[in-house]
Amino acid sequence: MSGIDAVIGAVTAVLAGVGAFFFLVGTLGILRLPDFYCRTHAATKCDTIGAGSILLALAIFNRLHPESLKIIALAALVLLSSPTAGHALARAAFRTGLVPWQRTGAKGGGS
Amino acid sequence: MKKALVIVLLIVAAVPLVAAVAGLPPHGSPSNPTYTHVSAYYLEHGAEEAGAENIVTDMILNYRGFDTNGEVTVIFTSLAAVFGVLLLTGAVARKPAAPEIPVSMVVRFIARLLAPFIAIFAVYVILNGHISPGGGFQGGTVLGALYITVSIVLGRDEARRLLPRGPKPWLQAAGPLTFVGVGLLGLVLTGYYLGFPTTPALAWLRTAMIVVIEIGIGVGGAAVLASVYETMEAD
Amino acid sequence: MLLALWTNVDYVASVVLFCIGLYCVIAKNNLIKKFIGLNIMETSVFAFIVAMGVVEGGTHPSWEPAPGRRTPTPYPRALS
Amino acid sequence: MKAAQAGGVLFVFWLVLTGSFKPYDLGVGLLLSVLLALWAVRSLWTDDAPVLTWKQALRFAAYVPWLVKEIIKAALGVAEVVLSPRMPIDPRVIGHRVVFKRPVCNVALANSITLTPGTLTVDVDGDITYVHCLNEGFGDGIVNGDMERRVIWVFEE
Repeated sequence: MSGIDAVIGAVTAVLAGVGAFFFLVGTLGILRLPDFYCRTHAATKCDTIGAGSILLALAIFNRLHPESLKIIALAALVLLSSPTAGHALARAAFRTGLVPWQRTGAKGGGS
Repeated sequence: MKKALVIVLLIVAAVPLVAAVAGLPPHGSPSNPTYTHVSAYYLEHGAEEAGAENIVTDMILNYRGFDTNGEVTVIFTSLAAVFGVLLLTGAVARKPAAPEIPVSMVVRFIARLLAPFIAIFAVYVILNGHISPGGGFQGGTVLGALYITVSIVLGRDEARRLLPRGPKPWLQAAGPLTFVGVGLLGLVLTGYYLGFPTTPALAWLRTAMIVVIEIGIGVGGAAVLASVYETMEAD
Repeated sequence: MLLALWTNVDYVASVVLFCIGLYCVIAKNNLIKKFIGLNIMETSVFAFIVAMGVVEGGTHPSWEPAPGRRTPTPYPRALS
Repeated sequence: MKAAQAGGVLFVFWLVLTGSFKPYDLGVGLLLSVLLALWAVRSLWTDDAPVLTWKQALRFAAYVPWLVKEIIKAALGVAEVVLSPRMPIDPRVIGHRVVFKRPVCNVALANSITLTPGTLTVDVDGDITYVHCLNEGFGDGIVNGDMERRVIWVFEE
């Protein structure tokens, strides 16, 4: 019994740690990346994976309680809505004519 | 110069706060005054006495009912204030509309996909406020946000159908109205405004009163949010 | 003094958060950043209120009528 | 038929939320899911409903783990980019042209691209999907058509 407890605790801790790491990366990305589009990358994507793994950790921590199902539904919601929000942000910027930053000296490239 | 001023201001604000925090009773100990006086009573008697399993709901709607009654009225008043401000200032100065960008098909698709789920979740939050965390205020906000989403994604006309002109004023006032209605019911039953019957035989009635108030707050809050958005958008 | 601060480190954290918000409000020129600062201040107040309700080893007040439950009073206070 | 499917899904969602089988809860859930399913079919999905056959649902269930694997792989790549002091980024916008039969495919492709770190859908204009990549390497999976083939496999066959 306690063996299972230990395994569940360890898995929870690892997943939560991974989630926290990706949140950290996302925040650093917002601070370091050069322009709006790149920052949107950092803000939306690292949130998805960070929140996803933390929610998974919580679901495992609860075992097969009905609450776990709710948490998984929440994770599905994040997987659906977060990219949509990121896309909406980026599209609004794109349609209003914000030009993406390019590394100076880039050889034409792109579009 | 400005920086120094800011730092001085911050220190002036922080020092009294930190001193006050240091003087507070130790964090988390069960002998804190916050834990021993009122809330001990609530925790012990709330579930039987007030009609909801969730003690927080008990406090909001039963023990502290008068305050919440006023609060619900405030929500309605905010709507009146928005109308007033818009009537005084906004209605005349109509800017040329910015070039309309159609909603992205991805956003349209996902919003339409999620809308029924959001609605069912909002109703769940409202109806289960007496058992689990949640309640009318929270669920009403979700419903209002759903209305705003639908009105952005499907257009104003489709959203208008969800909030028809006829019952609209009644829905906007639903919060205060149900609260007063339940309060008057309590007046008839017990002789006190917002008095909840205390006999164990009427426990179901207490729960029913709480649920009715929650539904009223939820519907009223959602209607107010929706119509504030509608007014601002039409402007 | 320092010991008292350490036992109340949760409250100190909310004070720090409050000061960060205050700094944003008075030092930034951008209105949106000011607004974010205001929001941080608000959050710090909520954190403080919730921290006051914590009891060692307590559970959420709405479930399981067990003896060691957290204080329910702060939550309605946050609503007001 | 569409309404029955939507109502079933909504009712299952309600059961997950409440987790109780008391007749009162079941009744409220049933009423709600019928009403919302009618609403969804009548006014939300007048044109093309996102109905899945059983086969497509199973394939979707197989698609999600692959997507999660891709997300994790790409997230590690982004973490490396962000954390490295030199920041080897070279952002660019690429247009990718795919012809799908159903709009659900466009949406699935756009959201899969956005979910995968390092790539971000900035616009969907007819058949063309504009993608902003942090780096040339991140865009490879899109340009070589891997993701698009999987989306077609899930939703169109």
